[in-house]
Amino acid sequence: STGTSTASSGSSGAFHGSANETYYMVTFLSGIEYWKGVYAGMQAAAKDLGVKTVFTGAPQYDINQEVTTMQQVIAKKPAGIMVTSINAQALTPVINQAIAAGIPVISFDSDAPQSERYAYLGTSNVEAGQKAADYLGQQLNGKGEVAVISTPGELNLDQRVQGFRQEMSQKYPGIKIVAVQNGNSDQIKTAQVTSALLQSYPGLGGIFATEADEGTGAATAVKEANKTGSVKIVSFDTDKATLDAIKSGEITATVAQGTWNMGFWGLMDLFTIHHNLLTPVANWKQSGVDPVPPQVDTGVTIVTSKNVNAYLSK
Amino acid sequence: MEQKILLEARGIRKVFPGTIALDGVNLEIRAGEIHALMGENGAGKSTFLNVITGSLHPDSGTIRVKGVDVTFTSPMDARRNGIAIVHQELSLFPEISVMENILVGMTPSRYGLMNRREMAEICDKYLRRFEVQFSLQTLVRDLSVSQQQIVEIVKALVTGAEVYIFDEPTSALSVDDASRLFVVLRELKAMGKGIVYVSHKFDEIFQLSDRISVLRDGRMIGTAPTNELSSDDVIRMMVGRSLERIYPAKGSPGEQLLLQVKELNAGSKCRNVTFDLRQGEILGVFGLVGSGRTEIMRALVGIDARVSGSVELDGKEVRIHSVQDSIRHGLYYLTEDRKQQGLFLSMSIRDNVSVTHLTNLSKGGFLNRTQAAEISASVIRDLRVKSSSDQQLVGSLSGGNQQKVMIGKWLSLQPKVVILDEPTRGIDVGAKSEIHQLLRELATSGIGIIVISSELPEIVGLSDRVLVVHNGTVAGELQGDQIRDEIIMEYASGLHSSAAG
Amino acid sequence: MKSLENHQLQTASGDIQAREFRTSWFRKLTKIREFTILLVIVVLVVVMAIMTPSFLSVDNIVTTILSIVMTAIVSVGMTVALVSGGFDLSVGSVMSMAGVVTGSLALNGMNIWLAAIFGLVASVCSGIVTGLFIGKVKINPFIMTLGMQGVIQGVAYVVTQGAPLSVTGVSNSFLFLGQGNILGIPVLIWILAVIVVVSDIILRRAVSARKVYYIGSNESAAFLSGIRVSRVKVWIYIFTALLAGISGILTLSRFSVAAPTAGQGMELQAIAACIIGGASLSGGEGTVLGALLGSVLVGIVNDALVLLNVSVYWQSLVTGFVLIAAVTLDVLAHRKKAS
Amino acid sequence: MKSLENHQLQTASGDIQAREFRTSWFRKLTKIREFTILLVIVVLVVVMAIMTPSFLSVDNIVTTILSIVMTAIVSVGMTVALVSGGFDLSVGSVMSMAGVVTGSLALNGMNIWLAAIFGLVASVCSGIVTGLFIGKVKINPFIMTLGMQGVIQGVAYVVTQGAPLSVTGVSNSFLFLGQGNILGIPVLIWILAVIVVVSDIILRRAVSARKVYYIGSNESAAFLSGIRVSRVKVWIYIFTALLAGISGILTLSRFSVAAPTAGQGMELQAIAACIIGGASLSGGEGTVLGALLGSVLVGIVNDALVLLNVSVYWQSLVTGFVLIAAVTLDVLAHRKKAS
Ligand SMILES: Nc1ncnc2c1ncn2[C@@H]1O[C@H](COP(=O)(O)OP(=O)(O)OP(=O)(O)O)[C@@H](O)[C@H]1O
Ligand SMILES: Nc1ncnc2c1ncn2[C@@H]1O[C@H](COP(=O)(O)OP(=O)(O)OP(=O)(O)O)[C@@H](O)[C@H]1O
Ligand SMILES: [Mg+2]
Ligand SMILES: [Mg+2]
Repeated sequence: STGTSTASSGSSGAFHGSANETYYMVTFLSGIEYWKGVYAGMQAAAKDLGVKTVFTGAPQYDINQEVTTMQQVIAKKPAGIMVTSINAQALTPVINQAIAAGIPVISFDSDAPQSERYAYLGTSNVEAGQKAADYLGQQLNGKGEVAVISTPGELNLDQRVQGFRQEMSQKYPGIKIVAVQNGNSDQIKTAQVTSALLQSYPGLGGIFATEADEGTGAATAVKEANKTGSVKIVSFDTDKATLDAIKSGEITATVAQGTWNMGFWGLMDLFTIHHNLLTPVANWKQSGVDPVPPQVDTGVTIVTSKNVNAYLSK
Repeated sequence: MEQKILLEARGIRKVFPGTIALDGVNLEIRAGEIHALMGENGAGKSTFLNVITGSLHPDSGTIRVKGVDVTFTSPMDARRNGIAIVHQELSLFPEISVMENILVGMTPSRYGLMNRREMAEICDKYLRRFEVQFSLQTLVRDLSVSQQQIVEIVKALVTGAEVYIFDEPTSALSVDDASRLFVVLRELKAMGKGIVYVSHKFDEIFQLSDRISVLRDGRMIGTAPTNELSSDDVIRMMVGRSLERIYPAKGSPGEQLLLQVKELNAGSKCRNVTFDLRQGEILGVFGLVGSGRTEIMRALVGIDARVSGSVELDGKEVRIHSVQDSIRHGLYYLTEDRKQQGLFLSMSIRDNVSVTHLTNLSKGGFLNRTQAAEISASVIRDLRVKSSSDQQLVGSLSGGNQQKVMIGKWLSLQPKVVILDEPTRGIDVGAKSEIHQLLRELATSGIGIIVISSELPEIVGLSDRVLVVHNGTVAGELQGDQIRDEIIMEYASGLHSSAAG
Repeated sequence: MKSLENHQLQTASGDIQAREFRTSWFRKLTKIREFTILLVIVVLVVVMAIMTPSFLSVDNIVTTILSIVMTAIVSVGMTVALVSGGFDLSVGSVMSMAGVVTGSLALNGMNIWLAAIFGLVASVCSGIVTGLFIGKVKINPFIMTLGMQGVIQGVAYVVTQGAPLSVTGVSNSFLFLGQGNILGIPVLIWILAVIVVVSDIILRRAVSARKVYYIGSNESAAFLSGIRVSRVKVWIYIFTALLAGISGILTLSRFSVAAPTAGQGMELQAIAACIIGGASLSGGEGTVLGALLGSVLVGIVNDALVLLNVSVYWQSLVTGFVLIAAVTLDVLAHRKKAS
Repeated sequence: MKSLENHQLQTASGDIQAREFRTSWFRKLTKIREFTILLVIVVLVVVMAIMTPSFLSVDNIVTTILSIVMTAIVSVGMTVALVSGGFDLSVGSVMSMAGVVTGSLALNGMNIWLAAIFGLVASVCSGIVTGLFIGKVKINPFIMTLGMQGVIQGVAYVVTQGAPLSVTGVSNSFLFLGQGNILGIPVLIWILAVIVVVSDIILRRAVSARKVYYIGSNESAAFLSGIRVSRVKVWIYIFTALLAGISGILTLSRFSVAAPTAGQGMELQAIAACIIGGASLSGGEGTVLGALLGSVLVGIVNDALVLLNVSVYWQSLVTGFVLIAAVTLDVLAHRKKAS
């Protein structure tokens, strides 16, 4: 399958676009699973609206690559762009460049708040980290040792760690974060680090993995140490492997973000702006009024063995 | 009785960009003969041998083995047809042991694993003929050039071929090792093998061969039984004219001491070496293989670390801790190992020559190309380097011409003292006497010259004074009519070591 | 040569024995390269054992070895490529591709063992392509394997559409490979041991494998000696890819997950392990033992970083430093030997 | 040589002229290596121009060139390392370190230009360390620069604690470097042009730079010819690090951000660009022009992927494929010439 999709069916009237109307979704680390949830929502909206969507981005975690991709997309003069920013500061000029070229831009998942994008749809990663801490804190009854496995240097992951730390220190003073280790978004590396952590902290009660591969890697290491269940693992995102692990009890819970909604409502925003369907005030463009809700919280759900089936059947 | 023809080449032609290396060459090799192939540097000898051993594909011509037409697509084909070759350029495996080097491509095995015992036996049988001092497990990179040459020869011998081809096997061998090789060659001949032998050394050729073929500029000039030819005949066939004399007249060095080496010590191959060199003198240094001539000179010019000793140039002590120091003082060393340490094979002749001129060729930090071209043109002209242009890559020159480029790179400077380690290795008679002439002229102009050579005639013919090295130390110093083969050999074999001085 | 045997050469068998004796002494000397690294490892272990008591616990030792199984298996393959004077940047992606192919076939109902064979076949195919281009077309190994890295990684992405495959419900016998124990020791470690021992014997003694050393040491001489250089090269990259594929399938078996990102960065780790263990980028040198020791050294350092609770922000600095220190020590030790 | 001139060797001056003529013809031939890549680029451009009209728009051209500025600058430095027979895996981390050092000093109140000089000094220092270990201690360049990659990356992480530094409020003159235009063309492109032209002239003609080619061609012969090999090597790695540092600071100026992850994977991209452009890992070969063309080729392919809406899951496959195809074409073209 390709990243392009067109839909012929759709309602008529104002909420019906033309077939050569193309909306782009631009990300960094474009190969990862996570964006697929967003793109699925975007495709669903596109189907209803009868427009085309393209998913593209920078394969690497590389500012230059994402900025370049944005510029290339802008050069194609699309109907609108949904973008998640690898770095707010670095993406701001190019987002503004798109706006100046008359291309509406919506920011999702990772915002560039200083830019002139119309809206940001997403959960703050800080908040997601807090939710994970809440859940783990409850599971451990407010005491014990926990460790965090993340990939330092990746902004969204760092923010999850930040939220987790904040919440733990404020709400669960009895829980000590004994280590923050680098799992490098890789199962093998995470398994190694987790095994070593289990050696250093035999009483470790919980692990927060900020990324899906790190979650399954940690689960394997815990299983190899025969500690499944006694070390509670909270992971991130809802790929099949994570959900299966929740079902089998190897992972206790995972943090699900409202990715589908980011995509669906993001495209809706773009479409309505592009077609000038919104009149919150007359001449919003000239008067500098934002025609769409500037901040949309797409929410966070903790997925556990109780509600995992809903996600598995998706 | 007409001998059986083992190998026959007809009308071989091979063209390289810019050169017709071979032009309709015919040659036949009979069973039980040693067939010498001669010719100037770049005449096409190695190219021809590469063609009949499958390393190069001829543009036209046929090869027959025992009367059957064959086409060699790879060296393996030639080997399967019973043809073994010792290449002019060493083709060994530096990181690998002597034993595995010798048995490459024909390792005895059991269940696919090497049979080390059998390997050792096979190698030993031939190696001991050369009375070598290294073990079968020694890595080849730890051997000296001459030892490597022996390994290379043994490598060909163990193949048990019908036709053996030797491309200048003795250019890096001592007299002793060469004579051991000749014994083996005669045995092979007695067994009815065919042998092709390439060398620039006339004495060897006349001592050893049954027939001589001569190539000139890629054409076969002729083949004749050795006993019907004189060396003048061969030279005339090779160069198209006769050469008058082989060695230039000896000079009369001045009294002024140019270089004084005192009590030099550096490892076991350089012990208490003391000698001096006068202005305008050619000092020959002779010794058996492994006697340490190379090591002494390397220590002298600062390549190898020195333990003790002093060096004086023009009566002033100079500190030489690195090659750069000796170059700065006008003391140059020309290495014996041209492929590994001497030349930039993937670069042009011009680049190779200008490497020693970088400072004088620099104009505001940039290379003065006109001047570089002039220098390389004069090297090509004066040393008669056979090449298509000064942009030809040195790696594509014939062996002897490569050697000329290496010499040219040093002699085109203005040295005070120049040390040449085996300078005429692989160089043809004509060019050799030109180089000797050149060395003599340099000496006459006041330069001090040290020539290391394993060729006794060269030492005798060229040197004003001879230093004989034995076992890492100076065993004797000979002058005037003392410079004679027997005396030199006596010192070299350590018979007079107590009488050193 | 037979015809020469008539010649009565005075070969005293005593002389051969003397030489053999010298030989074994010499062999010991040449092994010193690996000894230095062994020494570094021993020193590290002692220091760590003093600093953290849990370091020498059976659990931690097993854990540490387990953590390097994949790197070590890939390094064994990489050693062969390095010895030949080439290298292979595609091993990491072959690893993930093998896992992904196996996983997705199994998820589509194929027997997992059969699927694993298909996974290995896919790895071998990629090895054949790489080998043909390097050996026959004579493309530079760096650029060829970098290109193949992209292509193979691409296959893994296309197959999975970026999502890790959760391979559940497959036969226990398959999961036993990555998760079982024999005599209290993980099967993975046994597998590694077998691979190392067999490869070591092959690379040291098999006639066919020695050709790789000839090629790495002097390619044109190897050609002139009748070694079919391009054919051997094809085999080299098949071997490298096969081991990468095995390690990918073992990863799948261990984690029950086939991620398209698995094996990322494995190529550099493996090359580093080989070079620490004495292999050279210019070919002709390198041993399986060296590759294993190199992997072990890296594994211990990684383990130590966690046990000593080194901040993640300092870890790459420390790792880099230890790497340089270990190799510097090695070089200096040899230099002293040489002089 | 003067003393040789007396020899009356029959050298007609006409002969020399014939030689000169052949020389210029020869030089043209050797340049063909870069011509093949140029040809591939031209073909790609034509195909792309036909397939997507926006490809040849000024905007897109500028975007594409802009996207390769950093890779190209780093590749110029890498060329020198490759020519000498070494290479440098630490360029990516030097890039991020230079940006991070500059950024954090500026955020602590230092004048941004002064801070940038400190950033460059830090890069040069890392180059000196690398060069000394490779040149004097004779550590293998692969392992040394891999180790330095860790160390330098570590410095960037420690300085930033992992978070990208947002460098705002610095002087406009500094931002002009990365964001300004001169004659409608981004300053970055002008800078690249100057670096390429100057380095090309230096590498082609400067005596000091020629030494690098000699070393790469035959190190021991270079040494015996009086070239101070280890000293030259120190300079080589200083140069490489300096260009990486410049590119890091330009990245900072362009994005106003200094990220510790900037430059990740840059080393492989740069080496790939150089090799596509004709450099060899075994040394002695490589030109600045080649490095530039290699970078341009990679840039165009990346651009095409986006313009042609290639699925993200197919991108690495296509990139890998094009890489292999381009180099294969190059090799085949040369083989035909040779035979
Ligand atoms: N690969 C090549 N490319 C171009 N020219 C070549 C190549 N190989 C050999 N030649 C040329 O072919 C000619 C014959 O060279 P060849 O090596 O056969 O000479 P030779 O008789 O063996 O000389 P020598 O006595 O110096 O070894 C020389 O002019 C040489 O420059
Ligand atoms: N790289 C090396 N490693 C170990 N030993 C060496 C090395 N090079 C040379 N030798 C040893 O040093 C000794 C002297 O070397 P070499 O044969 O070069 O001396 P030489 O007198 O210059 O002889 P020739 O010039 O005829 O070869 C030999 O016994 C050789 O084994
Ligand atoms: Mg020859
Ligand atoms: Mg010598």
